[in-house]
This record gives sequence, C-alpha cells and structure tokens, in this order.
Amino acid sequence: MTGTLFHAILAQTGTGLPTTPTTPTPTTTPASTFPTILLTALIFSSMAIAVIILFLPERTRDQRGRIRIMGLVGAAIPMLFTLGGLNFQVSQEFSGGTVSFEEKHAWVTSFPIHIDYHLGVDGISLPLLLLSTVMFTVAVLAAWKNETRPRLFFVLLLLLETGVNGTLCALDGVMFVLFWAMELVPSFLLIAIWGGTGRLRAAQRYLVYGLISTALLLAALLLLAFKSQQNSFDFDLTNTVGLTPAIAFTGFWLSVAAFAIRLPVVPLHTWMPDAVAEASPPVSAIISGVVLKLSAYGLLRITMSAFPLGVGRFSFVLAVFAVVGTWWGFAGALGTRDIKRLLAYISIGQMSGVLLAVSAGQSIALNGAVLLMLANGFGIGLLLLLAGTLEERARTRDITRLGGLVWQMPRLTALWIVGGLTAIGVPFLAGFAAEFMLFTGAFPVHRWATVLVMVGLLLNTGCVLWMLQRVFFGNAREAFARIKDASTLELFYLVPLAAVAVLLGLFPGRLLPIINNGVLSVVSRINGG
Amino acid sequence: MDAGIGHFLALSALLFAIGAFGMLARRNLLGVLMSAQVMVAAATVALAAFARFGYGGSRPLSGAAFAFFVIIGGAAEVLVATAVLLLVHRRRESLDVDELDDLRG
Amino acid sequence: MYNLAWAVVLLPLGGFLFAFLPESPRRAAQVCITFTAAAFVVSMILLLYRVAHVKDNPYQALITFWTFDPGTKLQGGFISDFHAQIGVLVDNLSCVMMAVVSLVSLLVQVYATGFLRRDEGGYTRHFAGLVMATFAMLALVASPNLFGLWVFWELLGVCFYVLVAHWWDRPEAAAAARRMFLITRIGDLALLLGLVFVFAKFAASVAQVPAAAGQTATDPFNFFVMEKQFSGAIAGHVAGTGPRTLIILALLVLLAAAAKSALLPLHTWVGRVFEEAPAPVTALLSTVTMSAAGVYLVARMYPLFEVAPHVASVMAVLGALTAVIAAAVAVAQNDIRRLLAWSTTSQVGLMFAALGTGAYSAAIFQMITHAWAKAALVLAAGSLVAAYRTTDIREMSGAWQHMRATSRALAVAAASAAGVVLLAGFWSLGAILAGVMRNQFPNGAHVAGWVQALVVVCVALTVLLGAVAPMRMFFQASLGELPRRRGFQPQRVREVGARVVRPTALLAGLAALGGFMGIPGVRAGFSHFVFAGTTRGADDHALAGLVVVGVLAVAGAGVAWAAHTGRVKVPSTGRAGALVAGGLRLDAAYDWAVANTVLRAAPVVATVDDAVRERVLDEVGEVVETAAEAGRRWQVGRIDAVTVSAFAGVVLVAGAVVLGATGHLPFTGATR
Amino acid sequence: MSVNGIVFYAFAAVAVVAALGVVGLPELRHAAYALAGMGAAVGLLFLLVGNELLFAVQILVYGLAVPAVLLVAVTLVGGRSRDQGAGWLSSWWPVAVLVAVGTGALLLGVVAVSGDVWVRGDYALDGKAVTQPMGDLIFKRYALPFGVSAVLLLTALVGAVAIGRRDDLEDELEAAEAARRHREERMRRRREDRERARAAQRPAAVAGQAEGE
Amino acid sequence: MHAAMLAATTTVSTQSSSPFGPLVDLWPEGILLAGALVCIALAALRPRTGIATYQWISGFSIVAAAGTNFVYLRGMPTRAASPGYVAYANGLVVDRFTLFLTATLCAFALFTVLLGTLLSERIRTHLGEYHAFLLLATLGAVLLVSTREMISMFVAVELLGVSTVLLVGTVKTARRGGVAAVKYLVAGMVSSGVLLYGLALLYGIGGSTDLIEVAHTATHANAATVLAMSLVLLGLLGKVGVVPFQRLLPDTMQGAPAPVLGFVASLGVTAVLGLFLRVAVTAFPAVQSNWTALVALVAAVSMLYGSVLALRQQSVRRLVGHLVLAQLGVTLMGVLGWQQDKQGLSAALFALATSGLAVIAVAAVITLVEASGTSDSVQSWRGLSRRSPGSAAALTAALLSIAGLPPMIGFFARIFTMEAAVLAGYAWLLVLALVCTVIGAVAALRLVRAVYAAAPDEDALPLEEPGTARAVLAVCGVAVVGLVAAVQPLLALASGGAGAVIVR
Repeated sequence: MTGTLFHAILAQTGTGLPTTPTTPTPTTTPASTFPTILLTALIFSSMAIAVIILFLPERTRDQRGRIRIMGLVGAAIPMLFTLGGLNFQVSQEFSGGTVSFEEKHAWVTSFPIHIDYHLGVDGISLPLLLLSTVMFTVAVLAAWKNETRPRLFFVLLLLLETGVNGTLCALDGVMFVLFWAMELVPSFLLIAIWGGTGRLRAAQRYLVYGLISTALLLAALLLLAFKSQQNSFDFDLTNTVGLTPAIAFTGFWLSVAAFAIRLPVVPLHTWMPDAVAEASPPVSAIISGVVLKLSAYGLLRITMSAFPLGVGRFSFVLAVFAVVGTWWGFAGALGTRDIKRLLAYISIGQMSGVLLAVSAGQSIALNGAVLLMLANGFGIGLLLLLAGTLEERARTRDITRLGGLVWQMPRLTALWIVGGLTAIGVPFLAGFAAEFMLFTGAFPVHRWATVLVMVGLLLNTGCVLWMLQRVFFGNAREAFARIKDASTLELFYLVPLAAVAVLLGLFPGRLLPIINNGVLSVVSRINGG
Repeated sequence: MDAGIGHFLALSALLFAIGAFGMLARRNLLGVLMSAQVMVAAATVALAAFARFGYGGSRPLSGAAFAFFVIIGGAAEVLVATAVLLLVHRRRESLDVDELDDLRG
Repeated sequence: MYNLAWAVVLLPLGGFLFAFLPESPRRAAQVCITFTAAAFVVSMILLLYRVAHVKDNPYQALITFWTFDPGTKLQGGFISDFHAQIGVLVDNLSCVMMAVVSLVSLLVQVYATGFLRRDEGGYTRHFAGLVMATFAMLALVASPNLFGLWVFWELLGVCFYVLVAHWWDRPEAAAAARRMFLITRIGDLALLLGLVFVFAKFAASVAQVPAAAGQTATDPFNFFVMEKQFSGAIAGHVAGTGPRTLIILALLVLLAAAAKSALLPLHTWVGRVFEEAPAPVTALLSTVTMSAAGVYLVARMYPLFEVAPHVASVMAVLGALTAVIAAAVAVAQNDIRRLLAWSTTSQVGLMFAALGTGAYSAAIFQMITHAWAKAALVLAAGSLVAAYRTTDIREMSGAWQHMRATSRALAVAAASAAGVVLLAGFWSLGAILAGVMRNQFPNGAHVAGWVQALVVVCVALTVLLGAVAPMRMFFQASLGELPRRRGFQPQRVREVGARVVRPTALLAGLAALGGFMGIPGVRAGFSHFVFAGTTRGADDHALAGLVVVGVLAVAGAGVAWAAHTGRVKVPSTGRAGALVAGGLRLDAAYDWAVANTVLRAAPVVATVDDAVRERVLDEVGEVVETAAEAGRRWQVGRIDAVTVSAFAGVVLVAGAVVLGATGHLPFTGATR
Repeated sequence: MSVNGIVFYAFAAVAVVAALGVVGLPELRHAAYALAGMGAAVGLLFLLVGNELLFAVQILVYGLAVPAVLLVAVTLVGGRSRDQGAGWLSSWWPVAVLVAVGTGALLLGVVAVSGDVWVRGDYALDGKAVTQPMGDLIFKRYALPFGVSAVLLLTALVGAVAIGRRDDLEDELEAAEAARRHREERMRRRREDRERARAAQRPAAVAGQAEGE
Repeated sequence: MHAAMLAATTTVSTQSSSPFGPLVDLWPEGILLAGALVCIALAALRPRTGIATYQWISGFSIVAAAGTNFVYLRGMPTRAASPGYVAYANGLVVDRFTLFLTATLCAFALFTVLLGTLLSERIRTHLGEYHAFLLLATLGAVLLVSTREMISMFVAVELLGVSTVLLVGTVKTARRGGVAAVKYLVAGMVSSGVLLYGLALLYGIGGSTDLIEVAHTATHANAATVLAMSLVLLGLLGKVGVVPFQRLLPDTMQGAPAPVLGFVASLGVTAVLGLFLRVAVTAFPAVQSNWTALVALVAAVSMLYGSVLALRQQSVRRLVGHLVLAQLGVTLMGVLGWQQDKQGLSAALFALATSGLAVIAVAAVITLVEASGTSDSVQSWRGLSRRSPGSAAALTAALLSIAGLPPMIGFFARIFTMEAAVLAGYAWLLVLALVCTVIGAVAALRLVRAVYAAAPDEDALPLEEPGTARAVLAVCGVAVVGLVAAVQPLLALASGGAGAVIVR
C-alpha cells in the first residue's frame, strides 16, 4: 500500500507538469471472485473463539495464559480478514460495485415482511471495520494483565466484537438491530464487572439508554419496512422507496433519536462520561472508540439512506444540535477534573462534528465525517488506553493531582501527545483531513453552524492541551517518583495504534476513494437518487 | 305464566353472582370451594335451560350433555381441591385466605 | 533545476528524521545543522538560478495529498473535485524567503549548540524541533496553494508549541506555549475558514479559469487560480461572489496573519514567549517563522487585498497603530526580553502598514533586514542574559570590555534595527516610508487619503521611537563598568565561545551590509526582484523616505543616549506609565475575561450534566422503579387477592367490551 | 301463573336462598348443608325442564356426594375459621360485594336485553323421554369427553390419594425440608450481616455501589 | 381399558379420517394415557421403584406420542381447505396446528421429566403418581390443542387443571407448594366458572357445542354474544394467567417445585393459549372487532404489568414469572393479526414454542441452583457465574430470550408479533410493546448483573449438575440462541399450523 503511494509521489514529483488526481482505473476482476463467506467468517470467528474460551479452565497461570492467547486469536482473525478485505478493495478501488463481499440469503420468508441474511461492506463500513478490529485486538492486549476472571472478560469482549462487526456488515434492518443490541449485554457486563467504584450505576445507565436506543431503532426500522411497501427489511430494497413526508419525518426522528442517544448528542449524552470514566481502560476504549461510532455509522446507513426527506427538512435542527454538542463538549471537558471524563467530553464534541456532516448531507463533509470517526476512534481509544496506564501508575485520574509525569514516563508522554494531537486534528495526524473535509463540505450548507462548530472544536483543542500540560509538564513530583515508563507490552499495543493514527493522517487519500464510494450511495439518496 | 328461558337465565345469573361473592368474600377456603360450586351450578342451570327452551338448535340436548360433564368435572374438582386443602391444613393449621400469604412480591 | 525546491523543503525534514538516529545529542545537533546547511546551500543555488532566470514563469510541482471526485452535485448546483495538494512553488518571493529562512535557521542552530548545555535534557528535542519548524516554514513559503500553506501553518504552530515549552518543567513556560498556541489557533481557524470559504465560493468556477502552465486548473486553492478568481469576482464574472465575498475572505486572511504575527490586540503571547523560551527559539520565531508567516501570508494573498482595498486600509491602520504603540511600549521596558518582544511587534506592525498601503517590496525587504537584525539582537541578548543572570537591562553594564564580540554585534544589530544610516534597517525603513507615502497598489488602487496620512505619521513616529529601544539596550548593556551588586559573578561575563559569537556576528554583519541589495534606483535591487503584480511600480519618494528615516533614526538614537545618561526620564511611573511599561495589560484582561466567563461556566456545565443525569433522567427511571416497587408491595400474598383481582378484572374487561360493543361506552377506539 | 311457573319460582327461591346460605352461613357445616340444598333445588329445576338424567346426576353428585365430601373435610379441619373473632368473611368483603353486584348487574343486564337472541330449534321436549337421546349423545357424539371425564375422575382419585395420604416417610421428608429452610434462612441472615458490615465500612460518597446485588 | 372402550364407541366423523381409521386418531393421547397408567400401576405394585424407571417410562411415552406426529404428518393434506382429520364432532381435530403444538408440548413435557431427577428425593413417596400426573397433564394439554368443541374443551381444561394442581402441590412437605397449589386451584375455579358461564351463553346463542356450528349460527354482534365471547376468552386467558389473572403465574411459579415451575409456564401456558387461538379465530366471526379489542386490551395491560412489576422482584421465580407474563402479552399481540395474510398466529405459535424453551431453561437453572440449597432470592443468586458458568450463561440467554432481546430467539418472536399487530392496525400496541421490552430487559438484566457482577456468598456451594438436568439446560440454552439460525423452518412449521386453524 505504501509502496504504491511512494511510487506515486515519485512519479509526480519528477515532473513539473500538471498533476491529475488519480482516477480509479477500471479493473476486470469483479469483487465477487473473493470468497463470499468472508464476512460471515469475519463476524462469527470471534464468537466461535468466545465459545471455545467459555470451555477453557482458568485456574492456573498457564490456563489463564491460554485463554489470553485464544482471546488474541479471536480478535486477530477478524482483523486479518479486514486487512485482507481492505487490501483487496484498495487494489480494486471498489470498482466491483458499491457493496462488496456481499452475502445474501433469504432468511425469514414466511412472514409478510421478509428478513434476509444480508451482509456486505461498502466504503463506509470497511474502514470502520478496520477501526473495530484493530481496536479490539489492542483491547485484548491492553487487558493482558487482567487477572480477575479473564475467561469471562475475553468471552464478553469477543461477543462484543461480534456484535460490532456484525452491525457494520449488516445490510438488513433486522440483522442490524440484532447485532446492534447484541453488544449491549456484553458491554453492560464489562462495565459492571471490571469498572471503577461507580461502575454499577454507570453500567445501569449505559444499559437503559442503550435499550431505549434499540427500541427506537427498531421502531424506525419497522416503520420503514411497513411503509416502504417493499415487504422486506433489506436495506437495498427499502431504501429505494419514497415515503410520504409524514412517515419519513417520523422515521427520521425515531432513528435520529436512537442514534443520538448513543452518539451521544447533547442533551442525551449524560450517561456517556459516566460509562467511559467508570469502565476499565480497554472497555472504555472500545466503548468510546468503537461502539459509539456505530451510531454515527447508523446515521449514515439508516437515517440518511432511508429517511433522506427528513435530513433535508430538519437539516438545520441537526446543525444546531451539532453546535450545541461541540460547545457543550468543550465546556464539559473544561469543567471536569477527571481525565477520562474529559476525554469523553472531547469525544462528544467531536462526534457532534459527524452530526454536522449529516446535517449538511454533502459528500465531502460525509467523507470527512467517516474519517473523523476513524480519527476519533483511534485517537480517543489511544488516549483512553493511555489514561488507563496512567491511572494504573498514578492511582488517580484527577488532573489537579497529577503533574510533571514526563519526568517519569517520557515515552508514554510522547504517545499522549500523539494521541492528543490526533484528536484535535493537527496536520499529518488522522483528525486533520477529517475536520478539514468536514468543514469544507458543511460550510456551504450551514455557514454559521460550521463556524461555530469549528470554534467549538478549536476550544476542545485547548482543553486537550491544557490537560496534557497539567498532567505531564511542570516539576517532577515526589509522589510519582516510583512510576515507571511504558512496559514493552504497553508499547507493543500503543505504538501501533499511534502509528495508525499517523498513517491515517499522512495517507488519507488511500482510504478516500473507498469511503467516497460508500458516501456517494448515501448522498445519492439525499439528492433523490 | 310458564317459566321461560329468561327466568332460568335470571336465576342462573343470580346464582353466579352469589357464588362469585362467596368466592371472593368467604374467609375459609372450604367455603370458597363451596361457593365455586354455586357458580358451577349456575352454569348448569343455564345449560339445561338452553337445552330445554332453546331446544339446542341443530344439536338437541347437547347443552344437557354439557351440563352432565360439568357436573362430573365439578365433582372431580371438588375431590382434588378437598385433598389439597386438607394437605395445606395439615401443614399450616389454617385455611384462611388471608393467612396463607407466603407467595408475595 | 527548480526541482531543487523539493530538496530545500525536504532536507530539514530529513534532518528531523535523522536527528533521532544518533545516540549522542551532539551528533543529533550536527545532523540537524548539516541538513539545514544543505538546505541553505541548495536554496542559495536556487535563488541565484532564479536571479539569473528572472523571466521564467513560476514553477509548481504538486503532491496530491488526497483528492477525490465527490461525484455529486453540491448544493447550489456546482460540481467540483476536491483537492488537497501540497507541493512547491518557485517564484521570486519564495526563492528569497527560502534562502533567508534557511540561513537564519542555520545560524540560530549553530548558536544553539553553544547556548544550550548538552547535559540538559531535551537537547536533541530542541534541535529536532528547530529543524522541524524550519521544514514547516520552508514548506509554507514554498506552498503553491492556500491549502498547503495552511497545513504547514498549523504544523509551524505545533512545532513552536513544543519549542517554546522547551523548559516545560517551568509552569510559566508551558503556559506561555499554551497561550501562544491558542491565540495563534485563532489565526489557524480564521485561515481554515478562509479555505472553506474559498472552496464554497470559488470551487464552482475553477473550471472557467484557463489553466496556466504548471498548474492544476481545477484546484481552487491554487494562488494563481485564486488570483484570477479574485479579479473575476470583482469584475462580476464569478457567480455567487462579489466585493463582499472578497472583503470577508480578506478579513479572514488578515485575522489569520494578525494572530500569527501578533498584531494588536492579539500580540499578548509574544512577551510571554520571549520571557520563557530559549533564545534560539525566540530568535527563530520572531524573525523568519511565526511573525514572518503572517506577513508572508498577506504577501501571498496580495491579489486579494488589491481587490479589497477597504481591508487593506484596515490592515494598514492596524499595522501602523501596532507599530507605534508597540514602539512606545518598548521604550518603557527595562526587561531585555520584553523590550525585544515589543520591538518585534512594532517592526512587524510596520510591515503590515507597508503591505496595507501597497508597499509590497518594502515590507518583504523590511522582513528580511529585520530578520537579520532582530536575530542578532535576540541572540546577543540571550548571551547577555546568560552572562549577567538577569533580564533587567539596568542591571547590565560593561559588556563592551568583557564580551567584545557580542557587544559589537549588539551595537551593529541595534543600529541596524534602529535604522541608522547605511545599515540594513535604514534602507528598508526608508523603503517602507517611501512606499507608504506613495500609496499605490500594483493594480492602481490606493487607500484613502486620511488613512495614508495616519499611516505616514505612525510610521515616522515608529521610526523615531523604534530607534530608542534597541539603542538604549545597547548603551545600557555595553557601556560603563561591570555592575556591583550582591551575588553578581563578574567572571561569568565573558564570551561563551565561537559557536555562540560567530552566528551572532554573522547576523549582525548581514544586518549591517545586507541593506545594500535594496538601494533604490539600483537596477538589480531588491524591489526589482520581489514585487507584486506583473510589473514593478515606480520608485517615488524613495529619497524623501530615506532622508526622513535617517534623521529620525539618529534622533531616536540620541534620545536613547539621553535616556541612558539620565537626561531623559523613561516614562515608567504613574498610571499611564505603568500601563505602558506593563505592556498594556491586555493579556491580563484576556485572562480575566476567560476566567470569568468560560472557566466559570464550565463547571456549571458539568454540574448541569450531573443534575440532568441524576435529578431528571434517573428520576424518570426512579418513577418506574417506584411504581414497580409499589406494585410489588401491593402483591400481598393472601389468596383472595388473586380471586378478587381476577374477578374484578373480568367484570371490568367484559363489561367494557360489552358496553363498548353496544355503544354505551364513550370510548370506542378499542373496537377497530 | 301456571303450575310450571309456581314450581319454578319455588325451586328457584329455594336455590337462591340455599346459595345465599352457602356463601353466608358462618358455620362451614351449615354451608355444606346449604350446598346440598342448593344442589337438590337445582336438580329439581332440571326435572322441571324435563331432564331426568341430569336430575339424577345432579342429586347424586351435588345433592349427596359433593356435600358429603365437603362435610368430611369440614369435620377434619374443625368446622369453622380458627379465628372466631375475625368472622367468616375476609377483610375485603366490601370489595367482594362490589364485584359480585357488578357481575350480577352485567349478567342480568345482558340477559334482560337478550330476550330473543337465543337459538330456537323445533325439538319439542314435551312427552319425549330424554334419557335415551342423552345416552346416545354422551356415548356416541361425546364419547371422547366421556372417556376423558373418566380419566379426569381417575386422576382426581389418584391425586386425592397421593396428596391426601400420610406416608411413613413424610416425617423424614419433612425434617429434610425443615433443614433446607433452615439453611436458606441462615445463609440469608449471614448475607444480611455482611451487607450491613459492608455498608458501614463504605463511605457515603460511593454509596452508588451498594445498589449491586 | 379406555382405549378399548373408546374403540368400541362409534364416532361421528365429518371429514376425512386418518391413515389408521377414525378410532385410532387418539394415538398420542392413548400412548400418554397408557404411560400414566403404567406409572400408577407401578407405583401401586412396586412402591420402591426409582425415578430412573419412571423417567424411562414417561420419556418413552412422550417421545412415542410425539413420534406419532410424523405418521399423521405423512398423510396430512397441505391445503388449507381440508386442514386435517376430524373426529368426535370436532372434539378431536388433527391438523398441522395440533401437530405443531403437540410436538412442542411433548418437548416441554420431556424436559420437565428429565429435570425431575433433582426433585426425586423430595417426592419419593409418590414418584409414580408424579410422573402419571405429568403425563396426564400432557394428555390434557394435547387434547386441548386438538379440539374445537366445548365439552371436550371443558373436560380437557379440567384434566389439565387438576393435574397441574397436583403437580404444583407435589412436594407435600414444602411450605409454599401447598399454598401455590391452592392459589392455582382457586384461580382455576374462578377462570373455570367464567369460562363455563361463557360457554353456556355461547351454547345458548349458537345452539351447538361445536364451535364451527356456533360460528355459523351466532352471526349477530349483540350484547349476549359479546358477553359470551368475553367470558369465554377471559376464562381461557385466566387459565393462561395473563391480566386480569396476573397473579397466577408469579405465585404458582414461586411456590411450585422448580421443574413444575417450568412445566406450568411452558406447557400449561402453551396448551391453553393454543386452545385460545383456535377458539378466538373459530368461534367469533361476528364479534371479531370486539374480541380483538379485548385481546389488545389484555395484551397491553399484561405487557405493561409484567415488565414493570418484574423490575423490583426479590424472588428469581417471581421475576421470571412476570417476564413470562409480559412475554404472554406480546404473544397475545400477535393474535391480533390472526388473519392468514398477517401471519399473526404463526407469530404467536412461534412465540409460544420459543418462550417455552427459554422458560424451561430458566426452570432448569432454578432447579440446579435450589438443589444446592440456595433460596430463590435475587440476592442469593449473586455470583452464580462463578459457581456454575454454564448455568449462568444458559440463564442469561434464556432470560434475554424471554425479555425479547436480540440476538436470542425471543427477539424474533417479538418482531413477528409486533409486525402482525402493526399489520392489523395496532401501531399503538407496538409502541407500548417497545416500551415494555425496554423495561422488561432492564428487569431481566438486573438478575444477569447479579449473577455475573457480584461475588458469591462465601458459604454458597458449587452446583451439582446431574446429567439429565445438564442435558436439558444445554439443549434449551443452545436452542434459545441456536434456533436463530433455524427461524425460518420453525416459522414455516408454525405458519403451517396457523394456516390450518383458520377455518373459512
């Protein structure tokens, strides 16, 4: 991948001639030559491993080690599948069609409204699948030292991964809900068992909000299935049918509410800092970095694709929510002393950017939004894992009680800076291209909202920097004298994550054709395609 | 004036209501059981009356046959109920509806 | 040949990457310096080639950072590809800038090897940061489009965030870095908005612009494309745009430049940075990078300001006021670092005043001469501070005997900065004054007469006042005997070594002699090489400018001498004096404003969140739970509860259904 | 008013009075007698509608067998509510009155407005014996219910015996049962103690955790 | 003996007869009865017989009874126009509906039998009778789902009810068992009375005990018809245990021995609700809007009551009971879309079969847990996942299935019933069902949280897991998840059954 990129650079730098953007070259190999069981295998391999782990004993050290290895295998297999698929698509430039690796089998046909076993990835879900699988692999490594009930932990984590990957691959409404809700219980338990002191309440809130979101989503999908007269939950079919405005608006708001709860959008966000702060580091990284991205994905996949009328009609309202979200995220980040809560608020602010892109409904903005999901996922995920390592060492997450840690942990500090700069969109890191495209795309539609969101995100930047400065800089403190820098294991999973953030910032162009391919199909619905 | 279907049905309804009251109001479970039999009797009266005055429609006397089975079923029910009540009484020394309150939220 | 521009840009980046390879910090510094030196050499080659081939068209080469075809109509009905390209542009301006930037950076780095102690932590980081900042600035000046410029503009900010916070164990240093970063982020944001605005307004019409050689016709951010777009917009040829569009865009660009270059009222970070950052960082920052970036941005976007003369007027006034106020404040400073900071602000203000009145060449010229002089001053000041262990110039004296070379450099650089006759500053200040008096943009536009009058007066005043501060600093520090005070170590007042002295001296030499390249009337002069528009403007008022500047500068130097000898009191007492001496206290005002708005509001938000979560949303759940609990308690175990509820329910339901069926119930919704 | 009518009213009155006795007599023994009386009265009403078979079965089952079984049961349990002072009515009897009145009103109301909705056939009862047709019905058309009724009675009998008999093993089982309950009780107490101890240790700030079961 | 007697009677068969001739339509019933009789006889002759023997006998009977389904199925007409074999004046209808439910009921009964091992110590004085009652209750249930005639219906209801009472009270020494039996009995008397009076009125209107004929005769939506309909349906629903008999299931489940708990909440509920489906769609074409309104009302209130009250239950058994109640409400919601094109009945049948499996799984876990001496309070179930990971996993899956959460099979049941209700025009019920699903899921997950997130009591014993119970647990637990892959076949079967029950 990078090889071809450098080749391209050299080819272009060698001449002073005008350069043309690389156009996708049509290839003759159709995507369907790839084995079409790929996605099923990808989704369910982690579940299968989880089942195997369920039957492994965990009494001795060796046995626990075996469980960890299995956990890693269970997370790595989907990642390898995803990388393979991504590589394939990068070389194909998605010329085989919008959706690839498609699997479609009739599932439930006895009912008036059919359900299909329909999987497939397009340009939106494939990069997110990369995010998900990488983050899960990293989370397994981050939980390597966990000695309390590792079996249950890995089982739940892998089940969670199945749910997340399934949601990303589902192309049928019922399957989407199925996987969407499937992650609910594992993540609930993951918070409730391995979290901090307030974990039970946090888990309970997480659960209730998640359930409400699922119910709203189900209502929206049922409405869609019933009113589109297509007799199927399949996204392919239902999405093509025009709905009456009243129905479209109702469905739009139902789905927006469902996803807004989990995105989260202010004022439905209050559960989120709680859950992120109380969950253990790998879990909070997964929840904030991956699981919450699913709702952003859902906004694109369901809200925009199925209820484009609503997006057009209520675009301004969404933009207002986006503005409020960024500013609220900023204020919350400024007002908290807990590092993880701060990161959660930053995430809230950034995800409001996705909402802005959705409200704009422009392809450039949506491309930026997808990139932003990736950047935020990797960046916030990295930061939350780092917060975990920090808390493990310093025994506190209170910013005011930390300081001067760079003396003890320079490597981790460097990673913190990479993560922070990624999150705030500094050039050549992952957030940069995302925010730039997002703003560029959204500005023509919502000028003032875009400006306000930009300012809000700028202020978010300040919060991150301030936090970094207070925690890491300043005089070395006696209390932290015994703190050690990153261990090899930690570097082993943190550095690749940082590297991904950097690579994504350096070469977003490699992903953009893929992403755009998916975004175009969404945008075409908005424009009445 | 001969007694017509209406009379029998009125009697049946009355008996049913009385039985219902007994079921709800009697304190002793044996009394509840007896009241239940009043309700069953109310139903048989209605069935028999329909069989007589309605002539059973296309199926003559079906109602009367139904009443027959109801009576037999009622007897079986009383038998089992009595046995269970005796069992409970043996354990609990009480058959009062408000004292047997183990099963609660 | 022009491909060498890639080498200029990328060599410092290579230096950055290779700086981490060697184990020893010294080697790392050497690597950085070597790469920077190579970049300087190549840039000189490039410059000389360009001088020889001045008729060539500008050269561009691009890397497509990312691009894609959105493939759909945007709202408003236009179609445009999106380009995010970075690359190199070689024209006269960028050639000159590259050479100056790499030269100053090289000298600063050499100085830094002597200035910083190697055993200190962060040595390597410091050099890596310097070379990375050099890369960012080189790439910035070489950018052929606004997008690339913005990218490196941001990168520059990040680099200096790290550099300024070099001594990050001091909270003040970190705070200064943060303050700088956040204020310049305002500029970044403005520039980003400008980019977005350009795309929104001009992306549709790029297809109409004929592609010049070496350009991508469809990139709306390209400077040459934009130039055509702007003239098209003012002529009404671009749909959806007009003078208002241009004014908004120009204001955004001006805001960006003002934040980066620290014009009033966004100047507050400069003083803190001068106080907290190491001298090499300050030298680099105040001369050819941060301050220069803003000036360069305006210079690059000059076609925009030509067609938006109102904004140009604003810029001129802003620059002029900044110049004169900062110069006045600088006079009142006793802290050597603050003095230099205000002096820098003042000089940058002059550049903006020049740019705002059409004196394009003069501004660039001033930027370059100022770079040399101010770099020399800052480096020399750094040496002095290190020697005297104080930053108060009143506590320094007698350097002439013990630090001869530094003092000489200081003298020359101060005189040059003051505009003493025949030194570099003299020529450039003269050019600025002449340009301001000329008041003509390349396209013939000009700012209003009263604006011009104001600007001329301000510039003249600035020259007078601006001469005082550096000269006073020189007199105070160099002349006289060594101070006698408790704890002072006279033996420390000596030259550190050649690595410190030589760069300073070299820069001072440039500050002395470099001005001859810009003597008006000379055919190969600076303004013949770097100018805005297609043809060079006239040289009116050149002599007048020079004469005025010469007189004023000498007068200023005299005032400085008078102040040094005590015949003139520096106004540092009284309310106004304190305000001036304290640098207008705007930063404190900002702090107060932030602390009393945002920081007050933020905890409220967290409280509101908690309250919403616990008082409202949890309460809703609590209501259900209470109902459930009540229902559970209501489930008394007694047996007649079963029968009563069942029978009552049956009667109610059956009754309702029967009554509903016979129409006796008002609600018939159930019977559908 | 014809003889038929008079007889109906007489038997109906007896049935109602007896039913009231069943629900209203404080002594269960008396109530059982009243049940027998009601059974007999209803049986006579069956005779009035000309169904000898039903009459016979009703008299046998509800006039004799059921009251007898119940009387035995009453005797075994002691005849009346243990708590004499609390009376024979449960404490919720006003609700019961309401419900019963509602039931009666509903049924009687519907009967009152439904004079002509009932199916009318052409089968004339007068002068025809119903026992033979009844037998045909029960043994042919309703052979399946008949068989099932037999199974039902068998079940009831076996069940009554199985539930009602007092086994030798019962004491032993009871002891085991008591041990189970005792153990559960002990565990519950211990757990509550632990909960209290934990709650006492925990600072108020993290009381949220106390919620966990 | 009975078989012989039955064989001797002539039948009134109106439609096609089975491959065995009319008299042998009672194969499953006969086998079950024979099994019961063998059990009774064995108990009388050899009182010391161990439970394994009885389990073999009962299991064999049940499997054989279910096996005859295949024989029936072989010659079963597929066209809805001639839905199956009919005998005894519609008292016995063998169609796909019957076969589907018979198989389901037999499965439930078989699981219950297998769970009995852990109960055997406590009922060793009447092991034979216990199994006989199980088989007889199954017999009653099978009869219930294969009749559309009042008298057969009533007698079968009585048989099922009497057997269930005996089963609930089967642990004579248990403090709560007897009370639960009494409660079940008393509630059963109320519902029997209501049902009986309704049937009497219906007979008066329709002039026949055959519901088909009643449907043909009772063509006016007058007050009497509506009242009869209401009473019949409410009586049947009372046997099921939904609102207004909302206390029946939680109370019975709280007091009954654990295997019987599952039996009542799966087999008992399924049988009566199956009958309810048949009666509702067969007998009341004239008052269709009224009975759907009634069902909608009952469904709504049941869902709401069950899910809300489940939230704070202290007893695991009552918690499950309320969840089942809510699930029954959802099932009833499917009945609203009873017409063939809306597939509501298939949804309801699907829901019954799947939720029964889940309930049995929960019952199996309760059996195991209580056999280790743990009480049924949620508190004492804390940390179960460490005492028995398998049970905890199966319990979680089953609870989520009952609560209707994805990706369990119960979710599909909910989706289908919701769809059917919406197709029938009850969108408001969909909204309510979603709300209730959320609440019910919270309630279910409260138990899951206790099972997983808390530490077990120090003195809690590890669970003993005898083979049969573990097998039941494994089968049901896997089925609850794994049947997701087989939704379509199962639904197709249910759909075939639903198609048969609608008589045109």
